[in-house]
This record gives sequence, C-alpha cells and structure tokens, in this order.
Amino acid sequence: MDKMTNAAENREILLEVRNMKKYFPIHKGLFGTKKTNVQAVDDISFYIYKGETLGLVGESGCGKSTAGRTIIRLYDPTAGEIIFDGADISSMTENELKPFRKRMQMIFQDPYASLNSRMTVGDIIGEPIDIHDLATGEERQKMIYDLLERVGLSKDHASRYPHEFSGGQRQRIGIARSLAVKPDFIICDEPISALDVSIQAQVVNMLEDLQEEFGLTYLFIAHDLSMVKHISDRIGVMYLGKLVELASSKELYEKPMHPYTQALLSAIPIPDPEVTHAKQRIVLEGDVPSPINPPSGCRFRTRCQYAFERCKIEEPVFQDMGGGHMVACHLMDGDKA
Amino acid sequence: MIDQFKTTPDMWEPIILEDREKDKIVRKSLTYWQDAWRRLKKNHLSMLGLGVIILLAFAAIVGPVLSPYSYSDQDLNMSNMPPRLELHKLDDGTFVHVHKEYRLYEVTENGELIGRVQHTKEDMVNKVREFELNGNEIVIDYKLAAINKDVPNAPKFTLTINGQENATPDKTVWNKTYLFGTDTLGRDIFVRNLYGARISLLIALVATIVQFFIGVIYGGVSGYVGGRVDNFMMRVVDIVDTIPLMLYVILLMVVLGAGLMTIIIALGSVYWVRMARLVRGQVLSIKENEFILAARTLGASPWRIMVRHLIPNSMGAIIVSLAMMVPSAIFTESFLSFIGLGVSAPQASWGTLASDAMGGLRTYAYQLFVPSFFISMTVLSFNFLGDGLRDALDPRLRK
Amino acid sequence: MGKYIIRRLISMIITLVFVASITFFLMHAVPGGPFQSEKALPEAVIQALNEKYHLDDPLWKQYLDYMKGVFTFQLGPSFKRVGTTVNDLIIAGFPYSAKLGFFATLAIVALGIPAGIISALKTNKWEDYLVTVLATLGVAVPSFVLGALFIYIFSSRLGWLPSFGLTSWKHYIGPVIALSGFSLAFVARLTRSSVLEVMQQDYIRTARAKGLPEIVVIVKHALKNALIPVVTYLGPMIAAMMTGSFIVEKIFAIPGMGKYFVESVSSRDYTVLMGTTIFYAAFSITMIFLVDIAYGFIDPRIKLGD
Amino acid sequence: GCGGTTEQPAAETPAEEPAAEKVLVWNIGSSGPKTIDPGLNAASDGGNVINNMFEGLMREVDGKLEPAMAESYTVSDDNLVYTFKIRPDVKWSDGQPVTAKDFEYAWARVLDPATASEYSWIFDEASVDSFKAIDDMTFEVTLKVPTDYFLGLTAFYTFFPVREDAVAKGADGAWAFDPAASVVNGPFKLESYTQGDKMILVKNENYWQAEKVKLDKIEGLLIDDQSTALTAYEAKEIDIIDDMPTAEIPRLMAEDPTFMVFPQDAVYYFSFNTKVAPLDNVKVRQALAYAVDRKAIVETVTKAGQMPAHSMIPGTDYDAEGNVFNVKSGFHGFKEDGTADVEKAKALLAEAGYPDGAGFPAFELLYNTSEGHKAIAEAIQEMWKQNLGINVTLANQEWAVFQDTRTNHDFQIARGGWIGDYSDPMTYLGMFIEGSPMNYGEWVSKDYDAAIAASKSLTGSERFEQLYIADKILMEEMPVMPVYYYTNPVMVQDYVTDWELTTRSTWFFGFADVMK
Amino acid sequence: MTERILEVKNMKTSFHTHVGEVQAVRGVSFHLEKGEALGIVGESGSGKSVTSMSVMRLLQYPGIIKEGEVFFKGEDLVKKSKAEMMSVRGNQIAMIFQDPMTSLNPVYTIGNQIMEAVIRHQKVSKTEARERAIDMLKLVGIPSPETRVDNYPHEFSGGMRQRAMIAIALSCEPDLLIADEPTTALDVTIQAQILELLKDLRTKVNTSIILITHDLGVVADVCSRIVVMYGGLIMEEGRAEDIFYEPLHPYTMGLLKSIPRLDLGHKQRLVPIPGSPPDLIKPPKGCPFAARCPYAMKICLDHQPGYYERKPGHKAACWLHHQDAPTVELDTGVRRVTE
Ligand SMILES: Nc1ncnc2c1ncn2[C@@H]1O[C@H](COP(=O)(O)OP(=O)(O)OP(=O)(O)O)[C@@H](O)[C@H]1O
Ligand SMILES: Nc1ncnc2c1ncn2[C@@H]1O[C@H](COP(=O)(O)OP(=O)(O)OP(=O)(O)O)[C@@H](O)[C@H]1O
Ligand SMILES: [Mg+2]
Ligand SMILES: [Mg+2]
Repeated sequence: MDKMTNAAENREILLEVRNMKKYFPIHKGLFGTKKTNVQAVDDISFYIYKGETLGLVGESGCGKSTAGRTIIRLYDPTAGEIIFDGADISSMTENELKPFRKRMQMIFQDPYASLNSRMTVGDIIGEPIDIHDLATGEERQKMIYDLLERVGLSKDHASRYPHEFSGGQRQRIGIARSLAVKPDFIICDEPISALDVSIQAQVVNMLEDLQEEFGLTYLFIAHDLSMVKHISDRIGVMYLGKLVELASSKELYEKPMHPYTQALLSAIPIPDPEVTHAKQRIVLEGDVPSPINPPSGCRFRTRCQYAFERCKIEEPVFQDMGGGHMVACHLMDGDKA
Repeated sequence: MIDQFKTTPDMWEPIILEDREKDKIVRKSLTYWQDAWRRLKKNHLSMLGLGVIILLAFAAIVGPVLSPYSYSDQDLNMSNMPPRLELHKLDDGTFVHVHKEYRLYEVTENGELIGRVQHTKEDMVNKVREFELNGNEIVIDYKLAAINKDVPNAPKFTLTINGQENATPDKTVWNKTYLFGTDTLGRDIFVRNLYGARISLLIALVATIVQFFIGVIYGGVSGYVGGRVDNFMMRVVDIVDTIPLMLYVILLMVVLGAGLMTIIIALGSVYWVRMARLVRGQVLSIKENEFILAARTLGASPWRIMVRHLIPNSMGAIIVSLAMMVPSAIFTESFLSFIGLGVSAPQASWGTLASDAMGGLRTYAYQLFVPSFFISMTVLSFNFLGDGLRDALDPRLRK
Repeated sequence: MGKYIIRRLISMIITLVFVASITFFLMHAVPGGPFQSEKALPEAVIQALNEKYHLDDPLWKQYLDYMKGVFTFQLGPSFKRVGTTVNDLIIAGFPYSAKLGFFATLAIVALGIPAGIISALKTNKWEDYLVTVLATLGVAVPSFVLGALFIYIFSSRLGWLPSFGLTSWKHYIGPVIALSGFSLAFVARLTRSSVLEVMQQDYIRTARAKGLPEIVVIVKHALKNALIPVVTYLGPMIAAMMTGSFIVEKIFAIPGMGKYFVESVSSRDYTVLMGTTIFYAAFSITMIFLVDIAYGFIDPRIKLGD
Repeated sequence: GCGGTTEQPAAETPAEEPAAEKVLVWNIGSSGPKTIDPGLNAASDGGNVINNMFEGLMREVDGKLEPAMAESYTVSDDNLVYTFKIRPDVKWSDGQPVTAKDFEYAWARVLDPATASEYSWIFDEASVDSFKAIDDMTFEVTLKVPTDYFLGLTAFYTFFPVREDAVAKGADGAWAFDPAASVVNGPFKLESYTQGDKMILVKNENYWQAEKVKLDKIEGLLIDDQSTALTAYEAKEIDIIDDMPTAEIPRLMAEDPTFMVFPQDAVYYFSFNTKVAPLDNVKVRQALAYAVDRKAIVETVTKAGQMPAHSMIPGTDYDAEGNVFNVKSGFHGFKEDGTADVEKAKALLAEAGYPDGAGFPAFELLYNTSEGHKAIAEAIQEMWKQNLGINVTLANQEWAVFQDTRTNHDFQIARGGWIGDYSDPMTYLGMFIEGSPMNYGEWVSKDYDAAIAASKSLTGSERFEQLYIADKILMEEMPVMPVYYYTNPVMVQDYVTDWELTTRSTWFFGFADVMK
Repeated sequence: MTERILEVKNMKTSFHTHVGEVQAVRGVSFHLEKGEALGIVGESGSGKSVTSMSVMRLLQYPGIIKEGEVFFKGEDLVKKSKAEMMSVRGNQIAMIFQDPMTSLNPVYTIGNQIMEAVIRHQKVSKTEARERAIDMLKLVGIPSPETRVDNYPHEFSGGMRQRAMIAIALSCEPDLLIADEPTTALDVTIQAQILELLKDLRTKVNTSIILITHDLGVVADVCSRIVVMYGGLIMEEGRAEDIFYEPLHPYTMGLLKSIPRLDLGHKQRLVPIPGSPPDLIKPPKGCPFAARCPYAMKICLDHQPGYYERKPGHKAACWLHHQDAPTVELDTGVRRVTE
C-alpha cells in the first residue's frame, strides 16, 4: 500500500480478505475413502474501501461466487481471514455473525433458486424487514412497495409468487430483498446478467444512487465487462481460484497486464453487428484446466501464448506494479525468456 | 403501405408522460397465508371435508343433549336391535318384528318399537317359541336356522300367526326408536357414537397438535442443525420409538391414574416420533436449497428459517401424515383403554366401540359399521381437507 | 463418510443399550410379575422360581447379568414358555414374520408408490379420488377389522381361501392385505404429495424438453426427488413389519414372533419382553441407519456427517 | 361326566376304509401352552394336552372315576392310607413298564421346591402326608386327614407319573416339548411341536388300551383368536373348538346343532373390600348383591347358558349324599329365578343409612380388561343405578396390574372368577378364610374359619355339615357377590364321536373317533 | 427459396392466476428459415421465454396457449398429441432453459442428464453415451470433463450449469435450437466460445437457432434477424443491421440507448427507459409502450398500431410510421462503436 499517493490512502478499508482459501471436498466411491478437493478459491487477498465498488471478473467457474459466498460466510473458509470493519468474521459463529448480517448482503447469481417458492414476493422482500425489525404494518408495506418500484416492478407484484415471474423479474426481486435492510456492503453476484439492457441500466443507476446516498460498498461480480467497467472503481480479475490482476478500472482497460486480462478484454461482444464481426479476438488455446488438479506454477500457463519455462515451475507473486495495479505474472518481472 | 385505419388529427397530439401513470390500481396484496386460505376456500372438496369435521364436532357436542337417551341408558330387553326392522303384520293390524335371536317385538307400522313380547312357552329342543300378543297366537319356529345354516339368504325361521304361516316380512322399515340400532346392553348406538365422537375427535386433535408442534419442530431442528446434534436427537427418537409403548403406558396409568390428561400425555409421548423423522428427512434435503442460504445471509435465525422456509416447504408430507395418523390415534386410544387408561366404561370412543363390536362381526355387523363409518368419514374429511390445504399451500399448483 | 459410519454404529449401539436399559427398568417398575396367577402360589414355590430365574438378586445385578447376556446374544429362558429360550422363540417365529413382512413390504412398495403416482398425475380426477378413498379406508379400517372381514368374506362366506396358517401362497393373501393396508395407504398418500410437489419443478420441464416419455419423466426424474419422505416412512415400517404384527398373527393364526411381544408384556415374561424389544430395536435402528444412507443416494446434496 | 352325549349309533356310520388315517383337528385354543410337563403345568390348555398324553392312577371316563394306571386300590379303615396296585401291563411309550417308582418320583418332584411346580400346593389341599413305592407294583399314599376328594385328584395332571430319565433330558419341562425326549404313558405321544403353530400327537402303540384308541393322530392347533377358530370350524378345517365369540353364541345355539354347552365347575363373582366404608357394612353388601339381576346378565350379556349364581359353589359339586351342594344349601335370600330383589335391596340400603342411595359415597368397581367383563360391569352399574339409585364408576386394568391391585387390597369392588381345582366345595370355600391370599376383600369371620377348620378333620356328611354352615355364613356376610356359574361352550363336528369332556372340563380323546 | 422450418402465427398465451389472466403473449407471429439464427430481444418480462415455451408446448400450469399455430416443418405443433410432441422434443427441437440451477435435476449427475437425452434419441450404448456426454462437456468448455461428468449440479458454478444445459440441448443435434439466455452467466471468453459453437452448428449442421437474450452484443454477433418484443407483442422485426442502425420503434431505440459502452466515461449515468412495463393482466388498449414512450400520442393510448414495413423484412408496430403521422425528430440511440 506504500505507493498510494492519492486521497485513497486516507480512505477507510471496509473489507479485507487475506489469503482466503475455499476447497470443496469431492467424495469418491460409496464410503468416500478417496478424497479430492476442488480448489475453488485458492489463496486470494484484497481489500475494499468504504464506498467503493470492486468489480470481480473471471472465467466461469474460476471461483467468483465461491469467493463471494465465503466472504459472506455462507461457506466456512478453508483458510484465511475475512476482516469486515475491523472484525475478523472468518470463524465467527452464526450468532456472532448476526449483527453483520444486516450490514452485509448478497444478491445471488441464480435468482429463482434463491427465492422460496412458497412465499409471495411481498413476503420475500418483507423478510429482511421482519428479521431486523425495520418496520411493521403500513410502514412495512410501504417499504416493500418502494423497493419493488425501485427495481422496476410494480406494487401489484407483491402478492404474486416467484414462479409467476420472468427470469429478469426474479432477479430484481432478489435485488430488492437485499436492499431492504439498507446494508453497508453488498456482494452482487451477477446481479444484472439476467436483465435486459434497459432494466440493467435502471438497476445500475439505482446501485450507484444508493452508493452515493448511503456510501454503500459493493463487490460486483460479473462477466459483462462493459458493465463492470462502468460501475467499478477497481477491478479484480480471477483465474482458476487465484486473483491474477487488480487495478483501477481505467487502468485495467487501458493497460491490461496479465495475458488473461488481455484475452478477456478482446472477447467482449459489441452490440454492433459490423464491428463485432470485424473484431480480432485473442482466442485462448488449449484445454481449460480444472480446479481439481490445477497446473503447477502459473495456473494460466497452459493457455498463455507467452508461457515459458519458469511459469511451469514457479508460481508468480501477486505484486504491485505501481499505482495499486497488482498483477501476478512472471512477464512483469521483465525476464521474458 | 397504406393503413386503412381511420384517424383524426387530434389523435396525433403528443401527450405528456406524467399524465399516464394515473389509472394504476393497486390490488390488495395478500400474504401467503391469506392467499392460501383464499385458495383453500375455492376447493369444494376440502370445504366439504372441513364442513363434515365441523358438523361432526358440533353433533358430538350438541347431539347427545337433544337425544332422549344417554350413552349409558340400557334396556336389556332391547339388546342388539338392528337399524332396519322387518315387520310382520298381525291380523289386528299390529306389527311385530322377529329379532335375530328369535325374540319378538311389537313395533308400530313406521318402525317405533313398542316393546318386547315375552314368550309364553319355549321348547329349546324343538326350537319353538310361542307368544301371545293382543290375543294373537304367534309361534316362532327356528329349526330352519340349523337346516339352512350353510344356505345363504335362506329363511331361518317360520312365523306362524294364529295358525297362519307368515313367510316373508310384510314391510321393512327404519328403526325409529334407535336410529342405528342398539348394542348388547340395549344402548342406543347412535348416541353412543356421538358421545364417542367427543373423545375420538379430541384424541384426533391432540394427536394432530402433538405431531405438529412437537414432531415437526423436533424433526425440523434435528434436520436443520444436522451433524452431531442431529445424530443425538434422532437417537433419542429411536429410543422413544422402540421402547415398548405398552410398558410405559402401564406405568403412566399406575403413576397418574386413568383420565383424559393421562391419555393426552400417553399420546403426546409417542405421536411425534414418526412426524419428527419425516420432517427431518425433508429438511435435510430442503436445507440444501439456495433460498435457505439466501435467508441465512439475511440474518434469519434458525428458528425463522425453520418456520418460514423449511416447514412450509415440507408441508406436503406433514399434512399427509397428519391426516393419515388420525385413525391411528383413534385406535391407539382404544388400545389405551385396554390398559385402563381410556375413558371409563360405559363411556366409549369410536375406537372402543369398533373393537367391542368386532366379536359380533357376523351377526351384528351394523354395530361395527357405525363407528367405522364415523371414523372413515372423519379420516376422509381430514384427507380431503389435507389435500386442499396441501394444494393451497403450494402456490405453484393451483389458481 | 467412513468416519461417519463408524460414529453412527457406535451411537447405534449406545442407543440399543439405552433402549435395553430403559425397558429393563420400566419393566421392573410396572406392577405385576411373571409368576402371578389367579391362585396365589405358595411362598416356597415363588422363592424357588425367583431363585431359578435370579429374580431374587438385586436389580442392578439382574441388570448387569442381563446386559451381559445381550452382548453375548443370550437372551435368556422364557418364563412363560417353560424350557424355551428367547433365542428359540425368535428363531422359530422370525422367519414367518419376516416372510410375511417381506411380502407386505413388497406390496406396499409395488402398489403404494404407483398408486400415489397415479393419484398425483390425475390430481382431482376420479383416479385421484379413488386412491384417496381407498387409502382412507386403508387407514381407517384397522388391521383387526380388515383381517376379520377378510376371513369372514373369503374364508367363511365364499370359502375361497383358508382361514389360518401360513403354508401355501393362498395363505399369504389375507395376512399380507391386513398387514399392509395402513402402510400402503400411507405410502400412496405420501407419494402423491411429494410427486405433486416435484412435478412443478423446472427440471421436470427440462426432462420433458429432452423428449423423454412421460413415464421416464415420472419414474426417473420425479420419483427420485419425491422419495425422501417415502423412504423415511418405509425404513422403520419395514422393521415393524418384519418383526411381526400381533394382531395379524393372532387373527390369521400365524406362528410369527409378533405375538410373543404383546403376550410377554401382558404376562410379564421379562426375558421375552426384553428379547423381542431388543431384537425389534436393533432391526429398527439398523433400518433407520439404512434410510440415512439412502438419503445420500437419493439426494447427493444431503450430507450427514459434519 | 357329560361327555359323549352326541354319540351316534354305530349302525348309521358306514364302515371306513381301514387304510385312511384318522386325524382329529383340535384347537388347543391358546398361543401355546406354557408347559406340557404334568408336574409343572398349571393351566387348562396344557392340562388338555397332558390329559391325552399321560394317565394317572385313576381317570375319569363317562363322568365316572375308574382305575387307570392302577389296577385297583384299597383304602384303610381310617380313610388315611390308599394303596394302589399298578397294572402289570402298563408301559411307557418307549416300552418300559410304568412302575410305582415313577409315581413316587413324579410326586416327589412336584413337592420339591426346586422344581417350582405351580400346583404343588394341591398336595396340601389333598392332605397328602406321605407316599412311597412299596415295590414296583404297589404305591402307597398316606393322608393327614381323611379327604374324600383325594381319589379324584389322582386323575388330575399334577398327580400323573413322569419318568426320571426323560425329565432329566430337558430342564424345566423342556423334555415334554421335545418329541425325542418325551416319554408318555397316555393314549397319544408327541410327534412334533412347532412353537406358536401346532402340536402333533400320534397314537401311542404302547398304551395299555392301545387297541381302543381309534385316532391315529391329533393335530393340536394353537389358534388363539376366537373368530378365526370359529371360521375354521365352520369351514370344517377344525373338528373341535371350545372358545367362541360371545356375540356369536346366540346364533350358534340356534343354528348349529354341534354347538353344546356344558356346565363348568366355576363361578363369576365380585369381591367387596370389607375394610373400606361403606362396603364394610354387611347391609350395603347385601343390598348391592340383591340388586343385581343375574338372570338378565346371563341371558343378555353372557348368553352361553350360564346359570345365575346364588352362592359361590357351582352346581357341579355334590355333597356326601349325592345332593347338589348349592341346591341343598338354598338360595341365600336371592330370588330363585335369578332376578333382582329390588325391594329387599332397597330396604337393606335404607337400613344401612342410604335410603334410595342418598349420600352413598362415590365408589368404584374394578375389572380386568376384557369385553365380557366390561359388559357385565356396565350392566351391574346400570342395575345399581336404577334399582338403588347409587352410582358406581367403572375402572379397568390390564390383567397383571389388576392382580397386583387386588392382591394389595387396593380396590373397593373387584371382579373375580374361580375354577374349582377339584370337585368339592372346599376349593371355593377355602379361599375366604382369614389370611388366604385369595381373600382379596380381607373379610374375617371367626365362625366361618372355625367351620372350615372343623370340616377338615371330618369326613362324609359331618364334613359337609360344616361346609354348609360355612357357606351360609359366607352368603350372609356377603364379602363376595356371586354372579353366575360358568358354562363351557364347545363345538364338536358331528363326525367326531366318543370324545370326553371331564367334569374338570378337560378333553380326553383316548377313545374318540373321526368318521368322515 | 430456403425452407421455412418454423412459423408461428398469432400465438396468444395466458396464465390464469387468481388475480386474473396474465396475457403473457398476446399475438405473436414470426418465422424462421432453415439454418437461420433469429434473435429475440426485449425487456425482461416481455414474453420471450413464454413464447419459446409455448413453441415447445412446455408451459406449466396454469399456462395455456389460447390461440395460434406453430408450424414446425409444416406441421402444427399445437395440434399434436402429447406422444407426438415427445418425439419432436429433444431431437428435433431442443431448448436451453434460462434458469440453469433449477432446470437441472439436483439428484442426478450432470453426465446422467446428458446421457439420458443421447440414449433416448440416438440408440447408443451407455458407454458411448457417456463418451458423448464427456465430449459435449468438453465442447462447452468444462475443464476436466471426465471428472466433471460425475458431478452433481450443485457442485457446478453458475456458468458451468448453464453450459451443462447447453450440452444437454446440443447433444442430439436438433434441427431447431431454442436458446433462452444461453450465455447470461458466462464470462466473455467462454461466451465467445459458446457463440462460436452456435455459429458452427448453424453453418455445419444447418441448425436453426432462436436466440433469446437481452444482450444486444450477443445478438449482434450471432443473429441475422432480430425480433424485438415488448409487453407480449412484437414491436419490431428486421435484419440485425436494420435494428441496430435504423431502428423504427421508440422501444428499440430506448434499448440501444441504455447499453453501457466501454467508451462511456466511468460512472456516467446510463440512460434507461423511464417507467415500468405494462401490467399484462390488464394490458393497455393501445400500444403497450405508449406509457413510456417519449413520442406517445393520443392514438397510441387507445389503438394498437399495426405493423408498418419500412423495407422488406423490416417492420415495426408504431403509429409514428402511419402515413398520417406527424414527423417527429427521433433520437434513435444509434451510436456506432468506434474502437
Ligand atoms: N407461471 C406464470 N404465471 C403467471 N405469470 C407468468 C408465469 N410465467 C410467466 N409469467 C408472466 O409472463 C410474462 C412473460 O414472461 P417471460 O418469462 O416470457 O419473460 P421474458 O421475456 O422471458 O423475460 P426475461 O428476460 O426476464 O426472462 C411476465 O410478465 C411474467 O410475469
Ligand atoms: N458445493 C460445491 N461442491 C463442489 N464443488 C463446488 C461447489 N460449489 C462450487 N464448486 C466448484 O468450485 C469452482 C468455483 O465455482 P464458483 O461457483 O465459485 O465459480 P464462479 O466463478 O462463480 O463461476 P460462474 O461465473 O460460472 O458462476 C467450480 O469448479 C465449481 O465446480
Ligand atoms: Mg458464479
Ligand atoms: Mg425469460
């Protein structure tokens, strides 16, 4: 953090993740004697300032959701610390966590699965209100209606059930629910991917408004790079359970350092038929490695066009390349083979 | 491309956005439970079931009061009277009924029992009984019973009225005095069953409540918490389930004495077990759903997760079990009366009425039929109500 | 998983010890003893009997001796069937009960589950009502009535079937019906309710979208998901059925072991009571264990170990 | 003796193919006798089996006592010493001779406390002082006091011989259930026994009257459900049953000529707890007893031809002169037709201080759980209510608990039933002396006890004089309220002949035949 | 002339719920040539998924097709029996569902769920089917497919589940593939891979594709023709270029405007369409978009516009294109991307 020269250095850190790991055991055989692990998240560290949006992008299955869920303690981390507002929540019991539950929220990636199909939308959104005793009666009703309208649904929807909604509408219900408690920090796990562009714009605007109004902090997981760029102050890029690059969004788009980031940026589809057909993409070659037995050294090396011997042997360090631009790549050491 | 649609210039006036939000009506929003109730009301069969249950409960409370008999009133002369009476007409227009045990009764034409006619003479060897009624000489000769023993529907006796053989009954009418007949001690079966309803319905209610409140919650906690707690809790269930019921019921009886409270305790101590297992199984599977994770991130307490998420989602199995356990509770009560725990005779419950009637199954089937009918009606009603409830509680299913 | 099984086995044994202990002390706490009869026995005889069966030992010693017996599978001599051990009784009776229980279970699974499915697929149509009404009768008519009626109609009135014993296949019909009635109904209703629930799920739509025939959609996709409550119910039920039903065995005069249990309670035949209870408990606990294992196979998301 | 009443003229039955095996299917009627070791048995189901497998010194045929294993016997003049001469040709089923030693062994075994025979006390009742085998053929029994019914008891299973080497083959009577170990001296021997299922007896070729035994085999079924047994009987799957649902009896009586009712030496009664108020008042007890319409009970509740009881002694017991005891003893104030004497009862109750039941304290009638007992209790409850205006609550208990309660005198009125162990009023009257465990109501009467004691040293009519006195005291004081005398309803298919049901209600099929 | 593989005519689909009839699709007609890729875009809740579900006849209770015909290879699917539909589904028309978690059966392995479709339609042995399942997983970019076939859905990440769904749909090489938001949960590299895959299918196997998405970038990449839906109706239909460069309908324009662009400044406000979509229980009499349309006129509120065809194959339902309509200055939202 020594290089931080701008005003940022006085900013308060809301969340810090240190060397967090999350492995899922995979049982083989009837009595599961053979045991292997999916190394979904493998030693990542980062921090988020208060009022900041940290974007998290990466290939599907690289561990973004798992990271998010571990941070919010839906999973117990295999290792590492999660410091939220000064308190290490990584090994707290559910009881101890309760005060934090109001402050941290999560928007789930799979909207339908995360909604109880036996509750009306009104009750779903009302649930956090009830849990934290935020309002009752008329006031509660009003809050629910407000939230519904905020996410572009109507009051009428309050008495319907999740299955009566379209995919995008369900996603909005989930968003409304997580906003209900007025949290400080929201983990948005692909909150807008199921939404059409117009609603996306609405929701993103809303998230930004809230941030402005209440100083909300977001961890924004998405794969829509244009949206991520739009909303994030800084962006982290994950690959196979590891954080490979982290920089301010401007930096990242303008000066992507990690070959994976570069490939990612080149693959963005552009809503313009002519351009998109004309565009040059960096096509990633080779088999996608598996988090069950990730490649040695640099995990990206199997698909990296610049890979060299060292990449195979040594794991690159996640280091600051100046201005808070962190990257984990041997190329950055300047010793290109 | 020319559109045929007739337009007028004023149609093309632009309008201001704000104006258009006006006619938004907000439908009254219903909570899940209100909505479920609304849907339940629409289910005719369920409502019928509910109606029958209420009616039965009402009849049980009020019915006996209106009846001329009480559950204990005996008339040994009127023992085992059937609900339907076959009448033979005498020469002077009075009617008589020949009982299955070859007793003679004087009956009005529309089926009111006047009284038993004592025989004037009896020949046990030749199986003949002679009677006199209002100057009529009546002879019942039941030798045929032995002769036609294995012939279905063959006559079992001959009735001779003033020397005239009266082969077939002149009339078959409903027993007006005892609607569903009488039992061995000449007690009105209908009234006894109405009284029985009080006990049996109460038992059904208790069992249901116990299952619901103890079983569901116990199973829910066990399944939700999981791990060692689950293992411990379920082993307790195993213990409760396998210790012989009869033993501790006897002990309960000795310690607490007979009485309704003891019955309730006895039922309460066992009736939750099956439900606990069922709910636990459901919860184990449901708790892995994402919406439970979502509820956890909202800070929902385990209690809330159980009550608001896990239990509503296990409702199908819970309701089925509740409805299906009703008769078993009713019969368990009759088992408890075997131990001496049940209500004391001559009070009866459907369960004891049914088991008491078992011995006479071949001869007095109606005595078994009546309580069985009541039990079946109750169970059927509970099941239809349960089905409706199940559907009503599953928003995906119905309108 | 392996660890889980070991831990589970240990807890099962502990459970069994608890069952045996609680039953033992309950049994001794309950009034009446094995040597009561209408005609009071002379002191000397009672003493001799007590001595013979070690009932004069202090209770704790009897308890320890008994538990020793349990662990060596020596369940002791019956008090009421002189010269017979509990082991003998179980060995003689269990095969009959188990056979009957097996067929009853088979009937329950083979008829109850399909009936439930049909009822679920034809919700609120006549098929559904038929199943519901039959199921209601199945539970509302207890086995003693069902059995007696069956004998009365088929053996007495029609003379089609024998009325007692268990020697030919014909003998099995009545007892199996009487034995399975309640559970069959229960399983049908449980299946109906679960299948109804599952049929609403999106993955059923996916299965249909694959062009799978409806039967496969139901049996493979819906049923497995609907199976948890059914299996939960079936586990202990199988244990109860295989160890015999007093009522059915009495009505159909079947030499199973179910009757020994009830008889032993009434006659305070301590060893038989203990033996049959422990046997049943062990069976039942094992079945419940198997049910838990089955959960894992049915729904891979269920994790029982911690 | 009342067996064989349906004996059919032999001429009417066509001669059977000699080859056909004759099998009698008989429902033993329990789920299995506790034991069939004569020395250990104490129950009627076992007794029935034993009676067909073993034989005592005497036996009952056609209601008459006749020598069996004994060829003859002599009685000393003081009626104290009985000397039995064993038949020279009697053999055990394995061919060994039956000797007096076997009797000596068997009797000594019963009396040995280590055997824990539940019926060992009957030797006391029979006043047996000592016995010994003088030689192989001579068995001598000495009584303490002259006892008229001793001889009859030698036909009772506890007095049957068993063989030492056989008994040694299986502890606690296990030998008797083991076809390989079982050695018998009666008409049938055990072929197989399946626990809870059936017991198969086959003809014992070594029986001394083997040529008179016509059955080849008896299939003893263990169906304890009355309805099932009846169904099987009606389907002719069973030849003999002796237990059927009460509710079916009227039908059977009318329809089924093979249904028969025999009087049984047994009484149904209620004990009053004489130590608790108001039952400590004789008048109350009498009032209660007289207010019961016993005729109605036997006609509408029990239905199987039972007789209303007016004393504790059933009509099957005779005095020394051959008079029926309970006839000679009179009706003890009960109405002769068995109906209630409401007037008298009311008067007594008023005398006791409860006119029309006013102020009668709450009390409870206890019975052990059974449908039949319940119905009787309910009927009595209603009778007391209507005739006396008093309310009794009913309570039932499971059998073992009930016995415990009764033994602890923890009741007010409790049901009882007693089957005579031998044909003598003593088997009933002996119950009510002070300190008798069967005197549940703790009734004490010095006069009564004296009369009973006196009877013990007397014989013949003198003895019965004392018994009549005791009987009279008992019914005056009314510590028990007799209700009815039991009957024994049986059904025997018409093709079964020459069966025997003894006065002790025990089956004997030694000479029975099946003529299908 | 190319062969017309699918023609939907005036399809209306409703859900009868207790609050009223939800008219999710209110008369939709479109067609699809063999080997063509048609994009359906539109606001969330506009009826895209319901339309596709109706085509497959997979509506769940209480949804019913009230009216309309669906000609697939010349035969009306609406009239087919359940059994006939069974043989159409899977091997002739396959569908990728929008909600990947709930659309996969949680109690069977991914492999099992793919194999099932293969076995059903392609008479192959179990081992072959398994091979094929592994191939399919590999094709959609799942790492170490040999291990992953034996995973259960809950062990997959969101994107992996979606790819599993795709694998199921593609495993039988259908003639028509309906892909409902197939790439929402995928990162751009995988998305690109999947889109390549779809394009390949089209060119190599001549599979026709209906691609439902809101990601205009994706449509732009894959589809030659686009249908824009709003409020259960088709608002505009045309070639991709037409829609992107010369949108006719104000709704389409609004859509284009709300797209965030890489060239947009950070946290510069996005431009959504104001207001909310119509209530389909009581759909507006006139144009469903009227309430949010900046150019709305009186006529729009009361009368539903017909389709006005600007050039062959490009038509829109908007009164602005009526011959009598006044000319209005339109902000089309078209901003060519310059990179
Ligand atoms: N089962 C149902 N009951 C009632 N209404 C329903 C049901 N399913 C869908 N709808 C309604 O139908 C409309 C169209 O839904 P559909 O799923 O087709 O939208 P969509 O265009 O796919 O949207 P998205 O892009 O958000 O998935 C929505 O307004 C929705 O609320
Ligand atoms: N419960 C689980 N059991 C086993 N493996 C799991 C589990 N949950 C996730 N994984 C594995 O962990 C890895 C990371 O999954 P995660 O859901 O975090 O990915 P993601 O980055 O969110 O991907 P996507 O963008 O596709 O949602 C995947 O390989 C996945 O298969
Ligand atoms: Mg994810
Ligand atoms: Mg959709």
